[in-house]
Amino acid sequence: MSLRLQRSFSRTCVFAGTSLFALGAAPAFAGNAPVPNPGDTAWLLISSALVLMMSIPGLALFYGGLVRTKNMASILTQTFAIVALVGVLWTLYGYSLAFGDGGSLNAYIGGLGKAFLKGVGVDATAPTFTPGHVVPELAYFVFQMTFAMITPALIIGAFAERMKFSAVFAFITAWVTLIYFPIAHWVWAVADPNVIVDAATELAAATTDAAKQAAQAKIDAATASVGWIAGGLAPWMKGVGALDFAGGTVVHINAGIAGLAGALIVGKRIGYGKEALPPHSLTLSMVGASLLWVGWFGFNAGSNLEANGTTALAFVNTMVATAGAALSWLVTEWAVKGKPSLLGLISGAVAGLVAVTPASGFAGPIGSLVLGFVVSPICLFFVSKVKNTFGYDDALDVFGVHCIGGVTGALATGILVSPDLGGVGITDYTAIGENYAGKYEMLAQMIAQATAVGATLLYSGIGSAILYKVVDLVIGLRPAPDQEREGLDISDHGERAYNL
Amino acid sequence: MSLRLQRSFSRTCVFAGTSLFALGAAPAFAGNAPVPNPGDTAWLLISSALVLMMSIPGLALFYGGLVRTKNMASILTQTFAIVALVGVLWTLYGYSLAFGDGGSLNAYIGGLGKAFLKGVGVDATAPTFTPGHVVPELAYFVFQMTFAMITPALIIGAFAERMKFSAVFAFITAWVTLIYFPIAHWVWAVADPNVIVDAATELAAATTDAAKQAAQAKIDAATASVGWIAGGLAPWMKGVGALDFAGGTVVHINAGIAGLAGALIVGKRIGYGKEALPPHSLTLSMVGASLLWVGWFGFNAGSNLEANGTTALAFVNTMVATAGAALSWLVTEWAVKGKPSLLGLISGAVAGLVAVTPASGFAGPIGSLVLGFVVSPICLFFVSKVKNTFGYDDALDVFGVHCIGGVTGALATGILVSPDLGGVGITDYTAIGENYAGKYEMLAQMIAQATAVGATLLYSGIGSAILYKVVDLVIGLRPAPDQEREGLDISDHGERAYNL
Amino acid sequence: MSLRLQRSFSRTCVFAGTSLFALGAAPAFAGNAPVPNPGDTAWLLISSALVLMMSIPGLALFYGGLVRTKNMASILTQTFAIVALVGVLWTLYGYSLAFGDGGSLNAYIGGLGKAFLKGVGVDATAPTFTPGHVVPELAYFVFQMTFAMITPALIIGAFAERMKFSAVFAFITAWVTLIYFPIAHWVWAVADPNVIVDAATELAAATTDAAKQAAQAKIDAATASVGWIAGGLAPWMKGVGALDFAGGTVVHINAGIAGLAGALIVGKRIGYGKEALPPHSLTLSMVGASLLWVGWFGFNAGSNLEANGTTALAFVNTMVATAGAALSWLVTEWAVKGKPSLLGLISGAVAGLVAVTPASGFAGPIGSLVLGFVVSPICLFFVSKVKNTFGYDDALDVFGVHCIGGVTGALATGILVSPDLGGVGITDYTAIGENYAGKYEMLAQMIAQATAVGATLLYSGIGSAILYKVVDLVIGLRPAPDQEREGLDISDHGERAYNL
Amino acid sequence: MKIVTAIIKPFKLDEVRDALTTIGVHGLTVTEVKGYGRQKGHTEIYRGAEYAVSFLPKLKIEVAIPVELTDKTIEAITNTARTGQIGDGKIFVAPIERAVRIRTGEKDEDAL
Amino acid sequence: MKIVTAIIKPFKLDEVRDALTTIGVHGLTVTEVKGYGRQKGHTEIYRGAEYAVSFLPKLKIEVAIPVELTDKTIEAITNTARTGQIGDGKIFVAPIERAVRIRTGEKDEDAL
Amino acid sequence: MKIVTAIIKPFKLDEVRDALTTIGVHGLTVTEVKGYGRQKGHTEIYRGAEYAVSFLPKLKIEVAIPVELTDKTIEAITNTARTGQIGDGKIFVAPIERAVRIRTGEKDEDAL
Ligand SMILES: Nc1ncnc2c1ncn2[C@@H]1O[C@H](COP(=O)(O)OP(=O)(O)O)[C@@H](O)[C@H]1O
Ligand SMILES: Nc1ncnc2c1ncn2[C@@H]1O[C@H](COP(=O)(O)OP(=O)(O)O)[C@@H](O)[C@H]1O
Ligand SMILES: Nc1ncnc2c1ncn2[C@@H]1O[C@H](COP(=O)(O)OP(=O)(O)O)[C@@H](O)[C@H]1O
Repeated sequence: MSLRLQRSFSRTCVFAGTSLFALGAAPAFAGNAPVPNPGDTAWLLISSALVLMMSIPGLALFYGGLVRTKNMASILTQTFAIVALVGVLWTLYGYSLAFGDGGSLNAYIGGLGKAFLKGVGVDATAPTFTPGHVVPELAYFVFQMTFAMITPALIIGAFAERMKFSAVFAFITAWVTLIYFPIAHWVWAVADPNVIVDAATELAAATTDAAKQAAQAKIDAATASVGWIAGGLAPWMKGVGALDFAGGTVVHINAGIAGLAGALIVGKRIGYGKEALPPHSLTLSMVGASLLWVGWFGFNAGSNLEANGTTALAFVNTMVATAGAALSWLVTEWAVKGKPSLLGLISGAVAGLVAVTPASGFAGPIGSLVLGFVVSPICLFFVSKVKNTFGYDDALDVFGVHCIGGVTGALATGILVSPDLGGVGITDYTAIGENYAGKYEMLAQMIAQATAVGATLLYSGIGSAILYKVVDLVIGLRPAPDQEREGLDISDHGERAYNL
Repeated sequence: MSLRLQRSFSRTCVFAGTSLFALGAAPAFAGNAPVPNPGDTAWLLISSALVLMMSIPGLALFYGGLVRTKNMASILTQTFAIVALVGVLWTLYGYSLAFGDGGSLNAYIGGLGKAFLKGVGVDATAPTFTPGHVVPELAYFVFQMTFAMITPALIIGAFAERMKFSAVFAFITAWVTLIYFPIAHWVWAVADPNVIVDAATELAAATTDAAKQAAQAKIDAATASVGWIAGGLAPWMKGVGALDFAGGTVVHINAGIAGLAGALIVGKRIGYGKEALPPHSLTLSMVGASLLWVGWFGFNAGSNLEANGTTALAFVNTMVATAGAALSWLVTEWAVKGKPSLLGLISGAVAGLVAVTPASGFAGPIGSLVLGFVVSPICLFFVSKVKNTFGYDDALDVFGVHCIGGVTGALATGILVSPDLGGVGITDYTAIGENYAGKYEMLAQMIAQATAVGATLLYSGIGSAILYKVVDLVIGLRPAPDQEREGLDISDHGERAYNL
Repeated sequence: MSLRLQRSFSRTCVFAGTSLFALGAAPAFAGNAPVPNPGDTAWLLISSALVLMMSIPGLALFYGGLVRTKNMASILTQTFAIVALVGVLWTLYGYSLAFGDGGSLNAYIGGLGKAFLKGVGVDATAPTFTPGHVVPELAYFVFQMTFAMITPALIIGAFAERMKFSAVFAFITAWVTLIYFPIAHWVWAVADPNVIVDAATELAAATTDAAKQAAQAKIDAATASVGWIAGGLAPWMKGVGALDFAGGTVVHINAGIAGLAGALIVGKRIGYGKEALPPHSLTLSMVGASLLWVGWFGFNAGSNLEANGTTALAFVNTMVATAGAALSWLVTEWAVKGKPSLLGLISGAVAGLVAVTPASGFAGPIGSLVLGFVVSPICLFFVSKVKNTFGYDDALDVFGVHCIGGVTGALATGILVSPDLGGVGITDYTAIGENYAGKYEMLAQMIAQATAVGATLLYSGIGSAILYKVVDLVIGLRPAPDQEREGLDISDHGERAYNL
Repeated sequence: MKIVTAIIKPFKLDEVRDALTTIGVHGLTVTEVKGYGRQKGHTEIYRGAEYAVSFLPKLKIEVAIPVELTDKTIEAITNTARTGQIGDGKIFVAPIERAVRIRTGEKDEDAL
Repeated sequence: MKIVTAIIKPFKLDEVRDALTTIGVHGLTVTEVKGYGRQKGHTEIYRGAEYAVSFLPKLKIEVAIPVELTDKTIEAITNTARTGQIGDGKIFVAPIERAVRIRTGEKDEDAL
Repeated sequence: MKIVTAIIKPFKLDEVRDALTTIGVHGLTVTEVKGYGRQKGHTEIYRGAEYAVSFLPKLKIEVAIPVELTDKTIEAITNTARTGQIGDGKIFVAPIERAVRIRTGEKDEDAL
């Protein structure tokens, strides 16, 4: 999922007169509808399956291995149930709220026009980021569904081992509806590049002023009808949209800050800081981390929607940043604590995956490698020093890894996209073929990135806090101490994860 | 794998004179052989890998987690050995029996013409469901192989923890040969759509009566030379073939009823109903269920053979039905038994996967969602009430989930395919472009579906019972009580699954 | 990854005058650069993800399940850390050393021209084995990276449970640099088929002697600028390159012999031959073996780089050889030792996968099935009789399965490629369309295969031994006996794999 | 008071527990143990390596009882845990001097 | 010498250990056990099947002590292991006749 | 009769078992336990959290023997289980009053 469309859109108004006339030879797409390529469809579908695998069993095992035996079934049930629940909500109204047309409110929310998949038949298509290319809209729908599934599942790690299943169930239902779907819309509701290209072609070919104005109006309409972050619509953004290729803000910062709010509101686990609360199975956590890595290629490279060179780039970036971050955590820990640990190694891998997510289709491989090297010490500092200093019980380090890693990646994206650093620069659909790379301006881009980060932190942080409080009032967040001691497996689900 | 071809074939004889002349512009495929598209090939191959993953480790873990520790290696060995065994048999003669040309017996069995992969070289192709599209036949061969592998592996759950490995080995060898390969042929041996389209084009272009008769004869030959269920060849079916997109009858009902027969004949486990026989690792069962879900996209969406919009539809249907069924089992259990369990949640997911299998390429997403909601309470009723009432020891609920879920799905397919309910309707290759959707008739279709269900239940149920009895006579089904008590891991395999 | 290009190249010099004039109609690729097909790109990328999954979690679990509980975290950390480490080294210089242009040293090593991915941008392409087809070079880069990751990870099984993490880390860094990258270059640095085809076309069209000589010079240059094993450049090879489709020599023999050297140099585990050292979890080993099987399709069929009929063939061969070998080990053990074991079954599967690796794109399915049947008894003989006789402690049978299975497969490839045995024969890009199959000569081919096997055994065996000795001198290979007894999890990593 | 320790075959636990409840013993503690004795183990083969497994899984039951229940307790266990096959296990009786119920501080026979 | 055996709730281990250290007991041995008593277990449901789980996880602590520490030891355990709720567990005291430290061969009270 | 209880390092089991067999003790029962004593554990670090692991894995061996074998048994265990390093473990000897072989009902020394 990419924001790279947005940046140049509103600028088009300014530069159109000069730069667009070079476009005469560009193909016009209006009229003859593009047909999905089987290779792209196959890629998007297998990517969707990979992202589902990230949640179940990937994340479930990564998290599950880190809790105590008595809460294993709890973590697994919560993760799996969230996947099922969000799958249903996404079909009923989530896709529409996130990717529908919100009319006058479109900068903030997508409306209900596609609720119950209205109009999304077997032949419907969705545009990719290459003009003239489309994929079946059902494939796009299900790919995005898997993102909506995993994001709330990430949250539960922060308050693991101590929130009632009923509370988790209620909270997540509210959270995806009121926090995730809107933020996804803000950041990922973008214009159809085909429309831009067609209009730009029209503009280039226009000979009369009226025709020029009409074409320009089409471009303006397309670029205005987007999520506010995607379009850089806030006044200080001046039309420069934030870049978030695969979900640094929407997924990781969003889930990470919601997790922190939850950890703070529900309070520490009984025994936290006193008893040993060691992971019951690093083996399973390692399996989970591995499947997250494997599945993340669907997440990042799948976000390109097609299978082309940029897909390969996103894939490579995901690989090298993760390898770099895993190695970097291992070595840092080795140097600082004396022993290189498995948990550190896999935590580093996840930190690298998180950090490269927004950058994956924008940065170059060496930039991504450096990002990987850098993100691990930062996250390690948060999960050891900062957490211990402030004493919050972010049980599985959702804030420390996902939020902090996400912020690191989101800001780094604004830098690494720079062609000078091996990045791909900013795509301008109105001037394909022209050398647009020079248009990247670091300051403007960083303002956009910071806006996306800040908006997510604030909206999700405050919004989530309110939702926890409401759930607490209505059904209560926390089990009785005895139940917590016995473990959520028995108290919530009446079963145990193991009977060896 | 789809049956949607069949229905209109024999009708072609009737309507040809009128409806086919509209086809003049359709491309003729005779002569210039179509070439596989890399995207389709990639999709079919990755789907094959996914279906293998469903068996090992998916199903092995789902089942294995549910048995006691002392029988874990037994379940894993049985599943893995079945995969290997059937892989070999499929290559030697299974593919030929199922998908070869059976000559005069073709309604019932495929013959030995393709035994040892005779004639299936690197350049051989197999048709898909879109005229003019083909895939490498080796890819089709291996995709179908994975179906033949998993189906018998499903059965073993019913008599888990109490059948000798040698007996399982012998039984499965006989079962795939005498039950699975024939039923696969009955339901999935369909005509090449290219042949139909070519003949229809010829018919349309024919100017003389002789030419018309010749063309019609080609159509008749193609539509007659199919499996009897696929072609609706039974008198009461009147040419309306049953619809089974990915194996509701061939795979799930078939395995489910064979499992029930086995559970009844081999008898209950020692201690059944008296001792606690709890799952030794719900963790592993959850991993297994997750991998089943992920792999099932290969099963269902792979069954479209190509990567197009219908593939995306089958993928989406698989996703939403499963999410709906998992949620539905969870909520039903929560309401009825007071606690939402992990085992219920994943059982629901599997029930949803089973139910949507025959419908996946035919129903619409909302129809599939409803199917998911409905199937779970039905299966829950069978695995708790019905099983307890009748007292059979279907250890891992193969009958209760696969057979009952399969029957539910197979019958629902006849309804949900209706365009009025968002389904895709019935494809008629002889009249592409024409509005054929109106030709769906629910009663006729339900007779076809019921025939497929009934034929599978009877043939597989009775046939399997006979095979169990024969194996029992020859080598004995059951281990000595002491061996059963010690566990099959030690008695059958001389090793233990864990040495912690 | 295939060597099938090489064989006919230097012969071209001889036959060119006669055979090439038939090529007039062949398309010339010079000038209009081919564009990657999305289906091929999707296939290569998903294959890369599959091969990563083979290492983590596949191999890590397969190996991890076989060690004792106290060394589980050690195995998992080593595997995961090697993946991360090699990912970084491959990006920095490994890809360049293996697949760069080594100039005058090109027969032995690839040079540093592509270090830091210099020149490998988003639009760079790499040729496949079908003239006129390319894939994004970044996809090729990352696909090959996953091979470089898994190969050293294979080694650690031989000295499992008794080598310090720091020693493993240092050894692997040196090993991939000095052993793997060169051998990969020897065997897999091949000529661009497009260049050959273009030059051959030019040669065919040449009318003057000067033009002919110029064209021939191009062919000569292309065929000479390859790895020495790939090109058959050793005097006795007479231009017949060894065939190694997916890594029998580079990966399995290479890792297997390096493992044996390590097992011998580091010595036996404390208690070996006296105490029981049973696998702590056959369950996990079975999961690992299953994921290896599933992932291996990426390894073998991915090595075709495209998604076409040969890809399907490689996929099928991988499937049937593995099924055959698993079954064959099971049955052999059943006959010889009285019980069919799970460990035997999965060991057989891995042996089959190893053996078919070099043959996968060359043999026919029945040839591969036979290869599978044959390889298991051979490996079983080595891991039980030979190992016990000589008393080396190859802990997880890296030598017995990977090296021996690899040798079996590498030699068998020279036979099974024969068109008489259903193999695909030798490709000659200079005479496409001509019946080249007859050019296969078993003796010449077997000399080439034996050369590849022998060169790998010698270079890797001796080179690895030296590296172990150096590491032993500098930091010491082995932990203190007490630490070994307590387990590497605690002594190396300060954590335990399980806290149940 | 006495403490009766019984080593039994694992699948006999529920039967033994029920028998004890019948004679009025309402508490017991169970430990998973490995037993070595006359009962022969089996051989496990892992690839090339054979292991003679001489330790077999057993359960150890510990029951603290008033002296007068000793015979009944032994009898109850013997009757239910017996299969007649080698490896059925042993019963050992040892004295205990004091008993305390942690919750209430009750002492000795009141604590059982 | 005496051996004090205490069955306690698992999460009380660290507290009990600390209390024992305070009174000068520097060694103990812990076993995971399952306890059956008045404390009611729960019901587990696995698809159709319901299991009444009557054995609950407990820890057994064994401490060998010189006779004179017996009262203190009992007190230390009782005080720290008590939650006041059913299932807190029991303490049993039995005599031991000899003790040996394997490393040194030291005997009896020196060995503790 | 006596019951000899030994806490030993896990990897010494096979040696101890063999030594006991040599002196004519043909049955024993083994339990996995965690020991706390002078032997220092290690520290485990899980991301930010450090845990001092003070309980170390040990094996508890219980052997019921006729009185006259007591010294030999102690000696056999001491000799084989000793590594000379801290944490080698302890041996405790306690009386038992009765023994029963469940299979046959044999009593006392016949039952061992
Ligand atoms: N002398 C002993 N001390 C402690 N436990 C013993 C002794 N002898 C046997 N056991 C325990 O009793 C179990 C059964 O003993 P075994 O000799 O196999 O059969 P049986 O009970 O029929 O005589 C053993 O597995 C062991 O746990
Ligand atoms: N007679 C007994 N012999 C041995 N252990 C006992 C006995 N009675 C109770 N126990 C142990 O003590 C634990 C607690 O006993 P329980 O009756 O549940 O509660 P309370 O300790 O409050 O009386 C039990 O789980 C069991 O392990
Ligand atoms: N007083 C005691 N009561 C019961 N078990 C003890 C006692 N002291 C030590 N142990 C057991 O003996 C083991 C070894 O003791 P430790 O003090 O570590 O070393 P050593 O045996 O060399 O004196 C401990 O881990 C513990 O299991």
